[in-house]
Amino acid sequence: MADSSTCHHDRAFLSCTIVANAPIHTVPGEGLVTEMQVSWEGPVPQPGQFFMLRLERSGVLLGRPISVLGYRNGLVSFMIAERGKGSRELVTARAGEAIELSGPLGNTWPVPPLGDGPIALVGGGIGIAPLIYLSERLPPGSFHFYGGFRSKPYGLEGFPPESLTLASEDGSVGYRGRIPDVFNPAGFRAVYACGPTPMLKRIAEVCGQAPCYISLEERMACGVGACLGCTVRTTRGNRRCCVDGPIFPAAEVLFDA
Amino acid sequence: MADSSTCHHDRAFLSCTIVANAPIHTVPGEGLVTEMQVSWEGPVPQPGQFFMLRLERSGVLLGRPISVLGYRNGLVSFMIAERGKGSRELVTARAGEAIELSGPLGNTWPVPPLGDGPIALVGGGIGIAPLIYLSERLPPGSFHFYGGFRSKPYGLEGFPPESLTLASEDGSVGYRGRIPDVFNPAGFRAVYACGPTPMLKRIAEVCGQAPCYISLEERMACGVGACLGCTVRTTRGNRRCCVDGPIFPAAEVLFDA
Amino acid sequence: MHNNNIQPDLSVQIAGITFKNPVIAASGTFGYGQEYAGLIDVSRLGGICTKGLTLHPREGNRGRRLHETASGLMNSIGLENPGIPAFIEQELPAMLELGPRVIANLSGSTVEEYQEGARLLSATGIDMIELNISCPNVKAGGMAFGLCPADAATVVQAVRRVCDKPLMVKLSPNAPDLVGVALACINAGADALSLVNTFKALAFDIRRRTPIFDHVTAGLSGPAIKPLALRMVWDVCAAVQVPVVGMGGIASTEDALEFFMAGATAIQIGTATFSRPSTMIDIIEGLEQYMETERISHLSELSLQDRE
Amino acid sequence: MHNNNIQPDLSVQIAGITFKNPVIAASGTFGYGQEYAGLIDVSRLGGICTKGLTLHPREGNRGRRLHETASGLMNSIGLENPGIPAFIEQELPAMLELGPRVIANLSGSTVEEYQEGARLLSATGIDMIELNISCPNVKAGGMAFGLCPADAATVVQAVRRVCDKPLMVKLSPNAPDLVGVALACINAGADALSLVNTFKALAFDIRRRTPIFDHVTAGLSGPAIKPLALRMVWDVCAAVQVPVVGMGGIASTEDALEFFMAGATAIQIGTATFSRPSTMIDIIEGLEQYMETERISHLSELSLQDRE
Ligand SMILES: Cc1cc2nc3c(=O)[nH]c(=O)nc-3n(C[C@H](O)[C@H](O)[C@H](O)COP(=O)(O)OP(=O)(O)OC[C@H]3O[C@@H](n4cnc5c(N)ncnc54)[C@H](O)[C@@H]3O)c2cc1C
Ligand SMILES: Cc1cc2nc3c(=O)[nH]c(=O)nc-3n(C[C@H](O)[C@H](O)[C@H](O)COP(=O)(O)OP(=O)(O)OC[C@H]3O[C@@H](n4cnc5c(N)ncnc54)[C@H](O)[C@@H]3O)c2cc1C
Ligand SMILES: Cc1cc2nc3c(=O)[nH]c(=O)nc-3n(C[C@H](O)[C@H](O)[C@H](O)COP(=O)(O)O)c2cc1C
Ligand SMILES: Cc1cc2nc3c(=O)[nH]c(=O)nc-3n(C[C@H](O)[C@H](O)[C@H](O)COP(=O)(O)O)c2cc1C
Ligand code: FES
Ligand code: FES
Repeated sequence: MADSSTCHHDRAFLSCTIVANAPIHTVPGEGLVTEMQVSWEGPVPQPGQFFMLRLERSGVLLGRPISVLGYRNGLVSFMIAERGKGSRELVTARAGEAIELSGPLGNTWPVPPLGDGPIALVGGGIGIAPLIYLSERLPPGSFHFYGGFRSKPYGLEGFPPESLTLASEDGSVGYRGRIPDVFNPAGFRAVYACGPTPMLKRIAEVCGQAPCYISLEERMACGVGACLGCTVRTTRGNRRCCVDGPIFPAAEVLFDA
Repeated sequence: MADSSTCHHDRAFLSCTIVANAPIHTVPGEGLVTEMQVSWEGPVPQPGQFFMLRLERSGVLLGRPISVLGYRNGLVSFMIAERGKGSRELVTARAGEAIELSGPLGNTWPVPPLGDGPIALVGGGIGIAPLIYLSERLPPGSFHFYGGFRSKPYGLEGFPPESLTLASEDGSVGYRGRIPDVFNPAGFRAVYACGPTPMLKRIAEVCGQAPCYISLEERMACGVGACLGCTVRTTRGNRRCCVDGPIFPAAEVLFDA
Repeated sequence: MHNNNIQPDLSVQIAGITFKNPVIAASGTFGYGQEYAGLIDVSRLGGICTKGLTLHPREGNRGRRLHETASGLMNSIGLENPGIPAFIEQELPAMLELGPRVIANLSGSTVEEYQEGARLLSATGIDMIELNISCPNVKAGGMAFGLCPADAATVVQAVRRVCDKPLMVKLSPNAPDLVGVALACINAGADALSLVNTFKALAFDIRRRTPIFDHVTAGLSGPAIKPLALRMVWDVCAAVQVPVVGMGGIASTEDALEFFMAGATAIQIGTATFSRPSTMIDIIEGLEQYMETERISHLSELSLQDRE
Repeated sequence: MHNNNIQPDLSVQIAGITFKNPVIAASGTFGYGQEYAGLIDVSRLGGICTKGLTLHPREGNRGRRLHETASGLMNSIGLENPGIPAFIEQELPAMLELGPRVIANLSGSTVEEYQEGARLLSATGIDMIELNISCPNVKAGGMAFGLCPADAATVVQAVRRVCDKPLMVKLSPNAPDLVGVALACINAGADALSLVNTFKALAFDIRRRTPIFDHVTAGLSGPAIKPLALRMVWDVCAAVQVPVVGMGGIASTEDALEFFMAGATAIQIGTATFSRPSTMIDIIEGLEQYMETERISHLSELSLQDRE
């Protein structure tokens, strides 16, 4: 916690307005996925960072951590999947509604190490969001995107097919199965992954000591390192997912601890 | 409570949709007043009755009692004033949102007694709503509407000026002052009143033993007579505002008890 | 694994009485069973507890009686009721026609009053007495008895002597030694326990600068208290062998499942019915569906208590 | 009536220390004071309590640490902290620069550990010690001391002997005899009291069919508990003469006013800061505005307690 005394003036808490919130995916039984745009006059977020989002009229207590999907001209965008009560509120919110944002929070994807070969972006479901924002900063053709979905894919329409490998659990697109079944880190300069913890664990295993960075999800209350609720156990001891992460070197994370 | 065994199959609990919710009054500092239309496939409400309203996504615990403003072809309408958190939620809800309704609840305005003279409808602020619905059932020209407001009036545009007496506390319309200052029951066959309790108390006083019915407001939890939370003290003992009322003969109400 | 073709059996036994399902309307929130007719199909409930009854009629408390808080409801009704004789004559006959088990919630300010009330109720068609030693809203309204094991034992013993009906005792979350009270009640003859009643709470009127309620404190119920109630049900279930009926803030099937995991045999639902009248019906259907999906033949399988 | 041209004075005195306003960040919810920098102007707060400190570093609890309930938050952090020597070296210097009063929240599993921690903290620039005898989340983490008057007295007395700083004792709402503990703490030398810490609560994971938390129970905070906390603050204020710092679910100026009406001298805010980081600033401004509008020259005028 020695770093908790760092100054963080590159962030803000602001009451903002939802500019748009459009469904991009609606598989019955799986819940809604929307892309939300929010006016944001605070500091520019970097790929890998997230915000805490809470509607002004919220029926839940805590903000929800959501990764930045993109940013342009005072508009920050998010890709939000419906899971429980808090995310349901967010996906069903409407343009014009007031929303409170804290952020940008957390660390950023590290600069890729020097070397040969493309970079692998490995996203599971809604985990593609922070990788999409990262991909905008990478030279075209310098990365390959692996996307794993339960059923139909979403959010990856903008990528040229030759840079995409898709998998789906029900076989409705690409490989039938999970991304770790088809992903091989060999030949990649570095691996950047985000998705459900079991997926990240398997990615971390296949990557071994090769450069691999994973963005982890933990329940959060404060999002700023104050509550110690989002602990990640690592080879270097307890780390807070919200400020020491959410991105960690895969080899440092103790998954079963 | 002998009447609690009455069968009430003339009511329902239904999940409905807000069809429209338009501001009709917005004085800064006074809060918003809207007219809300909700699809309603249940029994037809009668003048004086109310519903318990709660948004499906509500951030408050309890439904809020709101009088029926009108009903036509499966659409029930309400006039809602912003006061606290619950009513704020209702006035800011949007068309298309899901809302849960229990009703119609409570008793109705009694049929006017036989006799001469017009009927007086006396409404204070949002209290005009159940009187507007009542007026639809009265022959044109058979009533005079007294409307008291804090400032600018609202909701009474449809009434011919000769049938209206307005008062406002700030003098912005009609008499400067409160309705009980200008209202005289003499010459009226009966008086029907709804509004803030202090106003009703004064109306009840000036009416004495003349036929006067008042619609009372009490905090409610169940709205159906089950919780005994909405007690009104009357000359006939405790009555439940939600099922024994909300309309009571003015002479029976013990205001200071 | 259980046979997945069997229709889930939601019935539960409490003190020899079979409830067709474990969902019971909580005392004071469901009148005498008729009030919600038309809004929901009352006949589908497992049971209904009456509003708290006392031997003599009571007017209840003056002043404000309800106050909403964050996910909670404070009430200070003060046991308004027509008295047991009037209840038996005017309310009970129709209540017995409804179908659900009828549980009479009994209060009193003296041991004798409890005893006399129990005697009268015993001679009727009710299925069970729920002895309320936990109402926080009247000066001498029972909670005093529920706060210490010895007092609880006294009133339970006295009632047990004159009561042929199954006897469930409703515990107060305000008792400093809840498990002690629970054990004392069982030793004194309780067949079952129910908990929790409301928590002693306070609210002020900012404008008038007075307490909201004439009696200053009032009882808190609703979703806000669920994590506290669940902990207490867990503690009591761990200590006793009799059936425990759990309640406090239950508003969804998920909430209900948590109480069964804590070891409850059945549940009661109060405040959530106010929020959404269909809550109990939704939970009955939700439990049925959960049992089918998870292939559970009886809800008692969910208990995480190590009970023989 | 008071002079309405005077700028409202929000300052309060606790044990000889002047706080520029009565709004204090609650322990465990505001780190060591730096974490919210950038989101709010931390320098405007009246005071900041550190995360619970122990003599030796602690890793905290395993497994899930947070769970949201209806208007409530359950936590099982388990007093993760770098230990008092590391705190003094690495965190305190910057914290003392911030402006708000610095209150060190002190925990321990033995009287000796408390004592040694207090000794070290006494030699620093902190303004006050808040003795945490009420953490429900670690086996030997203080709550045991806070549950009974005699144990509370023992640890307060021991700390008092070695502590030159003003000593505030933080009480547990889980104490069966809260007022008894409060009085025992004062007799043992406490200069002030703060309450409440979190309520012992339980939640289950429906999917995995296990308790959510490794330690089964966890501490409940947030708006859900406000009516309960307020009642306890009222009870304690009625019984003691020392300043009482009230907390538990405060999320708005209206909530804050209720605690001043209950007799609190100052307030702490925890969970609400998570919901809306500006809560404490909004309340400082809201109180100021309220005092102006209502022409109140000091918040103590709001107290409804009959205190000399
Ligand atoms: C750094 C970070 C970035 C993130 N980025 C994104 C993003 O870009 N987009 C996005 O959509 N999400 C993102 N998430 C995840 C998102 O924050 C969560 O989905 C959200 O907080 C869930 O909140 P909820 O209220 O909807 O669900 P919750 O109610 O918290 O429930 C979450 C899941 O747990 C289950 N659950 C809840 N209670 C129980 C119980 N008692 N027992 C068993 N199961 C239970 C729910 O059913 C649901 O499946 C991110 C998370 C982190 C930490
Ligand atoms: C039969 C009936 C019919 C009704 N019909 C209508 C209708 O047609 N239209 C309509 O708009 N309304 C109607 N009402 C009134 C409506 O139900 C209330 O305005 C509404 O329930 C208020 O809820 P709320 O959550 O907005 O306000 P609340 O939060 O309940 O507050 C109401 C008022 O009390 C104040 N308050 C809240 N808490 C405190 C406190 N601790 N101390 C001091 N003051 C406090 C608030 O600031 C506010 O001014 C009716 C009521 C009844 C009983
Ligand atoms: C308005 C109201 C009245 C109540 N009256 C009684 C009563 O008469 N007797 C009793 O034993 N409990 C009474 N209770 C307590 C409930 O039966 C129940 O124990 C408590 O509300 C907790 O459950 P809940 O959170 O589901 O409401 C009352 C509760 C409320 C809200
Ligand atoms: C995540 C979290 C951690 C906490 N850690 C501590 C602690 O270390 N020491 C302590 O005395 N109280 C601790 N508390 C209790 C708070 O200081 C406060 O007493 C309690 O949360 C009630 O206030 P609130 O409802 O405003 O949050 C913690 C609370 C939370 C939510
Ligand atoms: S969420 Fe509070 S420390 Fe990370
Ligand atoms: S609101 Fe429950 S009895 Fe009237």
